Amino acid sequence: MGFFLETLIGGLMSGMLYSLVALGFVLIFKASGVFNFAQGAMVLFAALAMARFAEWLPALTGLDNKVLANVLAFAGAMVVMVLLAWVIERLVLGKLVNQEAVTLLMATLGITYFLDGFGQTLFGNDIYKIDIGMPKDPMFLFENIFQGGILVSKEDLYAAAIAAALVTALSVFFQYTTTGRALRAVADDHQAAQSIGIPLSRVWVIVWSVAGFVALVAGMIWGSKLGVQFSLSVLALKALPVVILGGLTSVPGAIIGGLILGMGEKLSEVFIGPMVGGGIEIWFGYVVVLLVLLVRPQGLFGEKIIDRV
Amino acid sequence: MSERNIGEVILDVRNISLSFGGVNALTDISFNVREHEVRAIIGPNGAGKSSMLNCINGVYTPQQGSITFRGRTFSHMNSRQVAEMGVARTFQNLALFKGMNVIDNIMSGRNLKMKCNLFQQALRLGAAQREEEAHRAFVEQIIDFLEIQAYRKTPVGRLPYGLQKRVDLGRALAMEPQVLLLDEPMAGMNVEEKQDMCRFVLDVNDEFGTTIVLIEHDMGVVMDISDRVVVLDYGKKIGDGSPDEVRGNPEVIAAYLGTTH
Amino acid sequence: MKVKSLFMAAAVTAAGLASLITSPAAFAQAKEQFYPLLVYRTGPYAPNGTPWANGKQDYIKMINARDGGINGVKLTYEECETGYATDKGVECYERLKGKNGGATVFDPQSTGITFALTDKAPIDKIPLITLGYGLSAAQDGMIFKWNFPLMGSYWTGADILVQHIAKTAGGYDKLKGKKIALVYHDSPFGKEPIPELQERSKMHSFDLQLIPVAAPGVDQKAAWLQVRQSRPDYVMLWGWGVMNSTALKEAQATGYPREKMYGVWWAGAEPDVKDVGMGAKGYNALALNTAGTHPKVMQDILKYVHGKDAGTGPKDEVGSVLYTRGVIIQMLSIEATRRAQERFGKGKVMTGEQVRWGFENLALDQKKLDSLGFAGVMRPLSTSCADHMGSTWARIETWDGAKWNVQPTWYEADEQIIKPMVKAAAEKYAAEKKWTRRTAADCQS
Amino acid sequence: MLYRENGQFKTSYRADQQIFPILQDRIAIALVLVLAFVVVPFVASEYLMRAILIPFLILSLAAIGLNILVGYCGQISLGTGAFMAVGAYAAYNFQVRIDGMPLIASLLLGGVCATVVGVVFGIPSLRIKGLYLAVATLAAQFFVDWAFLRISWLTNDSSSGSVSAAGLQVLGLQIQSPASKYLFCLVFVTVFALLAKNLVRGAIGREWMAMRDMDVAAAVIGIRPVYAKLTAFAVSSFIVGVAGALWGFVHLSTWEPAAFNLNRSFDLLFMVIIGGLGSIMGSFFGAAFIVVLPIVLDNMPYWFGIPIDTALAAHLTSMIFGALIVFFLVVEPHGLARLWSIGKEKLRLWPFPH
Repeated sequence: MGFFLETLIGGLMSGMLYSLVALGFVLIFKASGVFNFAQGAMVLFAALAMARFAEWLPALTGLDNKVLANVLAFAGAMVVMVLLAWVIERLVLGKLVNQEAVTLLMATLGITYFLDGFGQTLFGNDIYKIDIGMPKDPMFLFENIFQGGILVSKEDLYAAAIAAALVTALSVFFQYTTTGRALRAVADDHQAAQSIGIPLSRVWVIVWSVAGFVALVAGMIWGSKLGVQFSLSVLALKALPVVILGGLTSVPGAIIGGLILGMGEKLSEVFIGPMVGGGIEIWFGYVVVLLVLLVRPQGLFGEKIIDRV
Repeated sequence: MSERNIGEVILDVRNISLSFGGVNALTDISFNVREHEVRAIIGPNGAGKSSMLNCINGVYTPQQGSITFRGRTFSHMNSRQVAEMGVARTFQNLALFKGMNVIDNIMSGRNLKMKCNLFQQALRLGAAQREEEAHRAFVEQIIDFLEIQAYRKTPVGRLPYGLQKRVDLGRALAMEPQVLLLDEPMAGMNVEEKQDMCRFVLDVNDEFGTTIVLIEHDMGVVMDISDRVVVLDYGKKIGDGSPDEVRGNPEVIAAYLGTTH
Repeated sequence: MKVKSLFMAAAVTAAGLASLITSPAAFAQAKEQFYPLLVYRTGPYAPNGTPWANGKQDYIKMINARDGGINGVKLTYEECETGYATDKGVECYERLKGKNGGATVFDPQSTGITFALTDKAPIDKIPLITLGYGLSAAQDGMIFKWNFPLMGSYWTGADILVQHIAKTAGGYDKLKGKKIALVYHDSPFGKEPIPELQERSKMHSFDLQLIPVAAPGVDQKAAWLQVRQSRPDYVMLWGWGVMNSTALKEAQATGYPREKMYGVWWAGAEPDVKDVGMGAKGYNALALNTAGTHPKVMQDILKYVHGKDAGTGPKDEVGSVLYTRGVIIQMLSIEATRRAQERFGKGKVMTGEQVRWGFENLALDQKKLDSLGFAGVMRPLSTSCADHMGSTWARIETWDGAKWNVQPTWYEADEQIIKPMVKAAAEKYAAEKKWTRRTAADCQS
Repeated sequence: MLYRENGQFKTSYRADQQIFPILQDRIAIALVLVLAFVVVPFVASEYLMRAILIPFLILSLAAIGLNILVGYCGQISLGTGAFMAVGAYAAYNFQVRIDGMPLIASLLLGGVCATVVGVVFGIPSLRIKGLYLAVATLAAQFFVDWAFLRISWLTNDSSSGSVSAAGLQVLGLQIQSPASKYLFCLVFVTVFALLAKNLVRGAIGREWMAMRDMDVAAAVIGIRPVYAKLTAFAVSSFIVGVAGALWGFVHLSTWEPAAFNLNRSFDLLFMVIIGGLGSIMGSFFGAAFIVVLPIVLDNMPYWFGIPIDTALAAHLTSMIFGALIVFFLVVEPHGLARLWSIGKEKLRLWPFPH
């Protein structure tokens, strides 16, 4: 029982991070109808930027305040991501307006290749550190109730907390700010949005910047946990089933989907895995999604599609 | 208009009700269609005309009611079955296969009649080749009939609206239907185009004796070419009868003049 | 615009093809021995692949600078980036094998690529050297004429780990009922040791728990939850690249004692522990070679290569574990060439076939190693027609939070266990491939 | 003036229905075939054949398969690698488990197994559409990868999970030399390309395209979605499976599941998009682009004698590659095939502008 809870909590915490990345997908999809495969590459790119800035700044300016260095590095990385968003809008999206979804998907795959190469050319391809002082050692809860207690990784706990905070912040931003409303308007109907004078291109830049921000935070968290290196981009694949499960267009969907899958993954791996030789979490999420879609083709929270003729 | 021998009831719609999540598109609609006649369904936008056809085609499944076709009664139709029984259809907002050229679009209407299996088609020897040619020949007749010879190989996407409507009709005709459902075949056409289209519809009706169910906004056209008219409004039937009867029906006039009920 | 870009594309492609037809024309340069270098400096395994690649290259540069090549034969090289991908590796192999008078030897740096090249090598008559990786069965030189898994395979490695664990536990009888978990990279590389460990677990009746980690191994939470659940007495770590550091971090996060973790020699380098730091204190791994810049060979590299700032990588990387391994691999290739020259003519350019003989007749005793400047870096080895491994010795190293400390005791893999396994596996492979055993006569060739 | 069809009057529908109605095209294709079958095997360097032509041919085949599914039937799939893997491993099992199994037979049977798996994973397409389906197909990718790593029976209990194909031969002829391997693949590709072309220009092809363009209308004219979609999945994964078997047997000859990983699937999708959705010819263009481009790019430095750092070269390659993909999508979302036909149009009018 204690162990079950432990797994459950562990799952929920990694699920929170999936939600974070998934949110990036959803934001972009809602606002520009693009299924952004480059999200993973953006995570890596942002993390690399931050890690390197955190190294370079003290080296160049000789400031030795770690916190400050990190903050500046974060800011710097954010600037980079905004620039990136702007470039992408200028050179790619702006030129591919109202193409089929699959063409846009391909374009983002192209962006992925580009970013992988570009990021490593700029920032190098070794393992780099992001040290934001995350605690590395575990803590134990309820030791009096369960023998051995429930192990909770402090690091994951903090990470989950940050992610949760960010997710809430973004939801609020979407609900209550003018920009947020503008974004939602665009999401619902591009033409209409334009006709009431919302500049599409600016909205897109904003959305991609927000996605960039999300990527940066995810990159920072994962980076400090795993070290910043190429494989970070792979983690974003974990967020794909989340997006689809929640429904491409649904922010709450992304969050709940993330939690469900994070949980399901770990539980399945730990409790079912050993029976079939293990390593099943890699596909478990996708199969679950497949089954869910058979019942609800638009995902748990996506809008229903009705054919009209 | 030449005197045609209007026959038995071929299609009988009984008490059809259809709703999407609470919104009633059709409420308790009943009407019938006789062989060889031209039957019009009219009504303001959102009256549920297209939904009615979609029920007959098995695109939508009505919650209540039945549809009887040539003596066989169905609570809901299966598109494939309907097609096999000889019901063809054109669409209000052009549902052509944009990626294909005119010939292929019309050829696709022949698919039901093509019998070669996958492997024969892959090898495309003997039977398969002959089949393709035979049906191509038939399609060419339709192309001549609709006077679109010049556009054979053009991707339909590039054709002007009026011609696309013809191709749509052509695809339906390729099925050699007994009943032809036309969803606003003249919508958005100029006078000449409308006249052409009217001619085609009537020719089809005369030459092949095809029964025609027609949705149309243009009252003039409807009154000219149809034998009987059903009037729908807000998913309810408010009138049924000969053009003249319908023309006199106060409810219909109200509906069209848009007075509130 | 569109048409232009079409022609542009056509032009690029055409130009490419044209030059590709002509590029590998094999006109032999005068007196140059060509060493193609398959490397990966990008992708998930770059941090580990890079020092390895640099070691190989620097050693060639050093030999050229110090000795002017092998008996006057200059050494040339060309790198090709495989990104650890099999098909890319095959393309690189095809590209380089014919160049500059023909390839001397290939070191694929990847188990997957090794598998793919194992069939091609005999046809092209180029030896494959897979130091400490590749096909364990390839030790049997009577069947694998062209493969040289020098200094150890995953089977010998696994065997040595068990021996060491038994020793620390206080004898094989103590292993009875103990639980050993193998956390492995879910790929041929990671699965290779399993049969050997199963063999051992039968012998000493300890139970073996298999915990796969999907490549590249960045998400191991579930794996370590399982470890925490079953609380094994020891954990063997069979990882490569990011998987290792991640594993150590997860171990820390789940509070599994690092002292009880034992890594393969591919999980015992600086990149694996560097950014875990103290978190990995006490973690052990197999050591094929020492690290450090004190050996003469490293001094020479610093002097002749970095001294003339011709170094391939950063200076402080010289002497790191994987760098050293790269140097060793290159040294063995060059010594094999030298050996071949002794038979087929000093100062001549050797063909791959001749160098193969050299590999098969390596005799590097301690004296020789010392003279080469490898004193204390590695164990002497001598290969033969039947044994393409030359040495199955290894030591254990331990991370003290700042550097690797190699423990003094050498272990040798137990022939009684390995030999029959190798034989069986080699036979099976030969049967599938319809290969035949080499004859004694063939050994003379 | 060369490219003119004036005076070429079709006197029968058969003449009008042939694959290349225009004389010049027929001549051109004939020349290409002669070149491919007769000239190339003699002139091409071993490297060109082993490292470029053979992969190009096999991947073209796979791309044709995928194009039938994505380009003609409009069902996006990201799981192509999985179906290649099924083809390869199935063929391998037929080869090792049944004595004297002829090579071609096991390759085709590999395709058949891929068909079965393809249909199974195709069933969701009856309910799931577009991107949702695309991601759902990833389930196939990851599950199959896992299965071949985990279920040792499938790999004939090889301890490492990697398998290898024995010395290939067809009717006593050794398929060992680059030339013979190249020709072997070429024959497969030519035959399958022809069969595929016949399908897509026949009744079933029209059903697929109908489903792609307007599924409701298709249903109304009596096309059964189930049949159309599942046949597309079946045919597609059969071809892809055979391609996978060739990739394993002929190109790699020893392989592990990683040889058919997600990147393979993406590359194939690139090929059909860049090449042109709904175009058999485009599949070849796409394959050429994706196979040759990276090689050309990372050879560049050596041709121009500027030896740049390997890592940098690799990064630049992936940057340029990515950039070009975007560039092509921007210039011509309908792919190289469309550019090709536009080029031909221009050529027809040349030298007179329209």
